[in-house]
Amino acid sequence: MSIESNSQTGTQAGIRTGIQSSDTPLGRDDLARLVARDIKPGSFVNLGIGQPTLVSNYLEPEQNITLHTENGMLGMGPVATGGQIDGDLINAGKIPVTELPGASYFHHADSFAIMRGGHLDICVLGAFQVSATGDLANWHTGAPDAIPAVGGAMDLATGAKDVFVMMTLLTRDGASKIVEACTYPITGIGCVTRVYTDKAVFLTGPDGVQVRETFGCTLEELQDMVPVPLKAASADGS
Amino acid sequence: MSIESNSQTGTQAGIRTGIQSSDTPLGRDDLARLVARDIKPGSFVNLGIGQPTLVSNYLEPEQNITLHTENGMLGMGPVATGGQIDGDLINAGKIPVTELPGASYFHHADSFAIMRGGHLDICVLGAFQVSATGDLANWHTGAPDAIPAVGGAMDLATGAKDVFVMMTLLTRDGASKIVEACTYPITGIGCVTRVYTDKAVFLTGPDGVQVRETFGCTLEELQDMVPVPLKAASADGS
Amino acid sequence: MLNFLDTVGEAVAGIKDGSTVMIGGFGNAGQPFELIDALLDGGATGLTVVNNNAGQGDQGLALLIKEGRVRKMICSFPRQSDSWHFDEKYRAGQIELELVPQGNLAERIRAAGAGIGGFFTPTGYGTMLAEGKETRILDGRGQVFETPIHADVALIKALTADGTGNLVYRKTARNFGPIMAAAAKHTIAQVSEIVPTGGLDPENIVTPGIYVNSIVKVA
Amino acid sequence: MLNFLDTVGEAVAGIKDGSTVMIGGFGNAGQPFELIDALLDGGATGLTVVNNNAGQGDQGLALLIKEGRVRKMICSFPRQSDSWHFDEKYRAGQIELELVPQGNLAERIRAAGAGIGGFFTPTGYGTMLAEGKETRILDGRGQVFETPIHADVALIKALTADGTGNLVYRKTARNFGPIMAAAAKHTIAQVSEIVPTGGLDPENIVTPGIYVNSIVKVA
Repeated sequence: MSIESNSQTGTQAGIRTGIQSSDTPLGRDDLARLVARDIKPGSFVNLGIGQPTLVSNYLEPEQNITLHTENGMLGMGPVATGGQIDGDLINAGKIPVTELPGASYFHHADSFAIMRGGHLDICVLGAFQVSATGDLANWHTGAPDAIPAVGGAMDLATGAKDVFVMMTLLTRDGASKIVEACTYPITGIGCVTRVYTDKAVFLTGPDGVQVRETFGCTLEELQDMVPVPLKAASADGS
Repeated sequence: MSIESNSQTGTQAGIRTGIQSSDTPLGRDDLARLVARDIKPGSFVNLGIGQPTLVSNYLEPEQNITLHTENGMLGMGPVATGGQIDGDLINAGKIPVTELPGASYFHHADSFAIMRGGHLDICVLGAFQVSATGDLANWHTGAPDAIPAVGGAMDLATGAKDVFVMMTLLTRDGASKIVEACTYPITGIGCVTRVYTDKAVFLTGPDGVQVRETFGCTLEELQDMVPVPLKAASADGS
Repeated sequence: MLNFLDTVGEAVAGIKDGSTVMIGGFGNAGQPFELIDALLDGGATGLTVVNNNAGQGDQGLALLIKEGRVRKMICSFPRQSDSWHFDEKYRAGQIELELVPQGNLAERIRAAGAGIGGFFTPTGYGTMLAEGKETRILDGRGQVFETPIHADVALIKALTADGTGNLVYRKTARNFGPIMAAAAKHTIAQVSEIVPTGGLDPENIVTPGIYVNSIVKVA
Repeated sequence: MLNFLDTVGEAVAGIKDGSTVMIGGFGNAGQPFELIDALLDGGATGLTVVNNNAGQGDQGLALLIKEGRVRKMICSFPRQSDSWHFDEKYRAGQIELELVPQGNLAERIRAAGAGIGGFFTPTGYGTMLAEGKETRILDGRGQVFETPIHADVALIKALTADGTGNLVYRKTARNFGPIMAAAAKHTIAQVSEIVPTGGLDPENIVTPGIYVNSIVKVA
């Protein structure tokens, strides 16, 4: 089932049943497709390493989205293949990528100035946990034997106008990754504005957690999984 | 009498009579020639507005000096004339100039980073006063009705490895511009390393004022004009 | 979103009374005269203007000041032989002046675009222009705390824009353009030429299109 | 003074034990492998190395770490799937780590080159990496005080140099090169090509020659 049909059903389902827009949890690709669809045309976007990079597969040319990669480029194109591969043209995950018309290159301080200066519209990141007030934990498990590595995570978390998180709602042990307060070391305070999970889309912020839509569960079933108070988002809460 | 002959005489005179290297005070052009001669080959130099710009007329190609202009260029060439004049290519005094091979352009923040970051070897500035410890006053008379304007003066004063001042030693009223402490508002603290005047070359710094050479006066006669203790510079004090 | 506009009048139409407006240029080089003229025609007043100077002769920023549209100037070098309109307003107490050393002006504008909350600089330490400001010794030198200068609008002049708003400049006319473009909420660039996307080498872009909102070609 | 050298060995010959060495590159892009190999051959030890990462696989910086030449790493992302040499030294307590968010690393390097004594940044506020650091609220946001990172030497890789030491880079291999060149007392650039002075367009210079001390062409 494609997200297009999901989202059409979703709109109707939203009218019929509230906020349940799919009968089943979303897979990673369907979730990436949903995030891609939600990005406003003309936006400047940074996609974090891992699951968020899938979003680029579903951006439509007519959306006119410009991708930023923090190692020094705007106008990043798809992953390079075959003869396109060039060791001097990589993304933040160190994967060879391509250059689109209108691209530009700049050094690292200028690149992070774009982020820290609030010029990116959206940054999409993975996460270990997100708190009810939008704190993000995604860089460090805090395990005593772990070697810490932060990269650009904190810069991305604090810099973009909107920070979208993509993650499964539950850990392998069934614990909610949306939490009252992060137990992992945090990446940024109150920075997450939206959380895309396999089971629901959440809006986070100072007013608490709202649910925009659910996938394969009702709001009540979702509330049983998540240890913070949830409420349905208002109709214009997208 | 050209400075070349002066300076040759000076060397001999230095042996004969101490530090008197010319029988007469130096004119502005002779002084500019002397400053130019003292700039080490390969240096990066900023010449302030006014008298210091004369120095560029006496730099020899084999010195390989690169001129910086704080409005955004390295590799500035001579003043533009006739068909060379281009309103987009001006120096800090807003005079049309030319571009030499190897030039580069950059924006204002990058340009002042070159200065503030200590990358210029020498900056040559005019002055109202220089104190015994190298404080510089050159931006503001402090008169109650004066409209203050500072431009890049403070950045130049604090940024270059060496700050050379070019000025007449005495005001029109006969007062020394080398003073115990500046009475004009200062531009920078302890920044001046050398003062070129019509009557003498002074080395300034935390250890007080040394005289490298005199023009048309003895050290004793000079001391009568200057209200701070002077001593002859050591032979390697150039 | 990026807009390509047909006239300078449309480009500046959204500038409100009381705005902080950065204007590019050092002297006349890089000064966006046509955009300034349009701002004059548009009637916005009570402006705070950020520029290195305070207008020269009887054109551009000088006219904006003459017409009483500028409440406050933030600049490094207001006094020039031909800055008579500023001089008159200043002596009459009709314009406020925040005098900033040129490099601090540039760095404060850069800080605004780069999201830096403030920084310490040796420039100005111990001088009148640091009076009342926080200081500390860092790297063995006295330094002054300076804060970013943000703006509602930047008016800049570039040489060429491409279809995505990337800009390149010409010689020393580059000066404040790139840092003002990044520091303002809304950046309006007048350019001599517009080329299709892909018409500028990605290695040579000086201002990426992310910093540009409106572009108007001026003959 | 600018020197053109024939071999990477000559280029790194002056690097002393205990130096702070910035090494350009993000991953392998822009990493000056030949200069690092020469540093390895040259024997300098007790180094503090500034790089985004802490070496990958069995080459370049990873080997320098393996051989015990690096006393301390200042970097943002030491842990990678193939960073086994760093991992081993770190777990054995044989290397010190200063972990810096990547943007703060870049801005601190930039600050060193630009003569900024310190700055406030929102990045890292409220996190482990700001523990013990001065903070304040600026522009309505919590911000952390960060200080410049200076270096004795920078080893960088560029595409082309001209006879005055001006440099241009290639695509995302530019990354840390320009800011490290400005932050180090002595900058050594390996390039693929050297062209006569005048062979690079003054509008397109990324690193002006004032920041470059030694250039060596690497085939």
